[in-house]
Amino acid sequence: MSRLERRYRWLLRAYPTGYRSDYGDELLGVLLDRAEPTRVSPPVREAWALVLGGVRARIVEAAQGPAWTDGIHLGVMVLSLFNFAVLIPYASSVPVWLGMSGLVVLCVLRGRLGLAIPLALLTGVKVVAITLGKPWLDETLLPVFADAPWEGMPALYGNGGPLAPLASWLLMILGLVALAIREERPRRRSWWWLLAVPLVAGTDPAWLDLVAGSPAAVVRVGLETVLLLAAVYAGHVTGDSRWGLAAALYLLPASAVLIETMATAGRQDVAHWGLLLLLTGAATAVPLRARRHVLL
Amino acid sequence: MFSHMPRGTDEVSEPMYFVLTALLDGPLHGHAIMKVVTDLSNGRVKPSVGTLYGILERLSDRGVILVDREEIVNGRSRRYFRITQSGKSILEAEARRMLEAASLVVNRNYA
Amino acid sequence: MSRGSSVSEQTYFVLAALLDGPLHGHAILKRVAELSQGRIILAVGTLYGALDRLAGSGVIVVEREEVVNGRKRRYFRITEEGSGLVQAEAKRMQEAASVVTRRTLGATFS
Amino acid sequence: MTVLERRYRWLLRCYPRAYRTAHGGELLDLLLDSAGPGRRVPEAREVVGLVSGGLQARVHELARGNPWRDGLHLGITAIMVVNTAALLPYLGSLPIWVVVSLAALLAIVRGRTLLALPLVVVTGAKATAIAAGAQLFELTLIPVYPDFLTGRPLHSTTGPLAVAAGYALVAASLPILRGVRHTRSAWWLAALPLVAWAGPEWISEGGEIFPLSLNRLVLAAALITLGAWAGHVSRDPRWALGSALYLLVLSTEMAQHLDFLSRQHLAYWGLLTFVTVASAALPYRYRRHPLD
Repeated sequence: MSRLERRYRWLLRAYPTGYRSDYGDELLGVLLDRAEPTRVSPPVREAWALVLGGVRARIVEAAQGPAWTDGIHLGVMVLSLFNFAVLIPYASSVPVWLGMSGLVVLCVLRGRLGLAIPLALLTGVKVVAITLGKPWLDETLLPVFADAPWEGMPALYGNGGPLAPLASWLLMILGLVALAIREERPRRRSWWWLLAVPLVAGTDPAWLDLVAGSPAAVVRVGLETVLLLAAVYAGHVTGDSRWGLAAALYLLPASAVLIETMATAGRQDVAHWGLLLLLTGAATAVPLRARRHVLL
Repeated sequence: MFSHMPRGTDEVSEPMYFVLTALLDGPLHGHAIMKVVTDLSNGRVKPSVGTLYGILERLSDRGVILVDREEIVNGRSRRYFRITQSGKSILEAEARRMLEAASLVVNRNYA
Repeated sequence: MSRGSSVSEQTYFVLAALLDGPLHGHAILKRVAELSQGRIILAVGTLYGALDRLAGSGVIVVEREEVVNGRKRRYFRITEEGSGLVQAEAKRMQEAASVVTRRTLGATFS
Repeated sequence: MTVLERRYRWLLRCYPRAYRTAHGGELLDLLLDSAGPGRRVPEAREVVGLVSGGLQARVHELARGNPWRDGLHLGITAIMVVNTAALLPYLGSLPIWVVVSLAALLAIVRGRTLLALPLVVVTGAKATAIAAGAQLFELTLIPVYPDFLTGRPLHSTTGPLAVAAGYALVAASLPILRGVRHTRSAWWLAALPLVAWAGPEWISEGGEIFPLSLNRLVLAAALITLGAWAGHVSRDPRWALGSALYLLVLSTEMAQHLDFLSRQHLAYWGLLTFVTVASAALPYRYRRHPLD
């Protein structure tokens, strides 16, 4: 295996595994046939075209299947991830509920909705109980304080009102129910999504301290921006609006947070929400425009 | 419908092509250019006035067309544009390239 | 060539290359370069991106697959719809070009 | 004058004055002819065409002459606005220097570069002296307290080096611009109060070290982005050069407080640098076709 072939194989990893196994060899054959014998490293043009082609192939593959189901499923999954991440700092005080919301994430990830709905309902009721300060379901000492590395954080859901957590859990449950009603089975999501959990652990949107520029807040905003930009690009490439739908699902709880903390919301919170609104708008508008121009 | 300009191709945009073609028969003013462009493209290309004059200014900046004369018509001055030799050669190069590309497909059937 | 329809120049030449019969990737690249007199040199990633898009919208199909010295090769064939599309584009270009050649020829004779 | 004509005339104001007077009538004729009978509101397509055509006409009119000299003049005008705006709130205690600085700015804006040179050098020396806490030319009570627009004493946060750099860059460029008359629009003078006003404190953390008011942030970002677009449309690098010069002065100020800059300072600095680099690259992008 020549060095050139090894480098081309490395570049071909940009393509999704399915595509690579089917056509990877074919592409490799053409690449090697075209390369002059003395060439050792891939030309920039070819390398760039492979990376771009790979990303587009991944997006086109992700755009398979019914758009509505996939869009709702994507939105529900992102919501479940963020809801789970918010509970992490309070693990020692609400271990049961943290475990349950973690299970919800796994079920949504593997597409097993039957199990996800009851768990989500239970945890949702408990979340509402905590925000309203009622001792439902089990005895938890209220208010719930954070554990070791997050002591500085306020009590669980202590900052914003009850509306925001309720909105995100309710929206997730509604999404799950909608998915259960539709007969198509949602696809299984890749495990990479779990990587987002440690990144946004403990960043409760209501308490997102942007002014102090705490690292967690900056990481969360950065992650949101990157994901939304990817959604816009995917919508542009395929003219498919599932990513726009998922972005809209995510925007609703974020708006509830802003409405609730309007009194104390600083300039940066409003700017953050504005950014989300702008990117979500783009993510929903771009596919419609792309569909109009046939991108042959 | 003038769709977006694709990247990496080297074709002149369609409105520009038809504006130059319209001027082949002799100097014309804006109104006539608009009408001829619409006729030549049998209604497909209908640029707005702002776009049309944007194109006319860019083409005259490049020396592809120039103002032949200016007439005063009921109180308002009107410029008549004329295509230059370099404009004609660019246009013919475009036409030749299109004919060659078309011949790959059209003449093939008879060969 | 003035761009009026939705077919980009690269796509036009890829389809024109397939008019003479099914070809595999490498042959398409060479044929496109030939047809465009060396003006259009496609990168492999770009070519297969276009081929996948065209196959997705039914303009071309995979006719057969062969294994050549250990590597699988797909042979793409243009469909009826594909040749109709490229014929329409060629006619549109021919019309636009004849508008000019008629005038310039006319100018030279008159 | 029908309602439609009046609306089209209003839309034609997007075009620069010279173009409007020369060809406004011609465009108006065509607009009115191609509009259907009984139409009162301009068609959306025509509105978009006129607005973008007008803006591009303005850009192409500005993009005339040697881009490098004009870009240099653009840059030093922006820097001189910032320098003069720094002095403006101290009119009460430094009346002469504010007047001299304003005269220098006016000379630059009107393109009389040789007249501006002595004024810039003198004001620069005095401002650097104040920043260094030394006495020069006349006795001034240091620190110099403001009368309006801001609450901070003069050059309390920027060191003498940054102040000197700003004035030196302007003074060094003036002799280069001797020949052709460059004039900037009077709107640059309107930017003075906007830049001078301390304005709402956007960057609170680290604000007392290197205050950047919201209005100055927004104005600089907007102007640099506009310059990038103009460079993109006209394939002309002058606006990129102007932004680069302004960024140079801003960077010297930032560099002075490097060890305790807040995250917002760095984010803002990164944004301006990114847009400036983009505006430098845009004019030289790939030409898609012979007339692109």
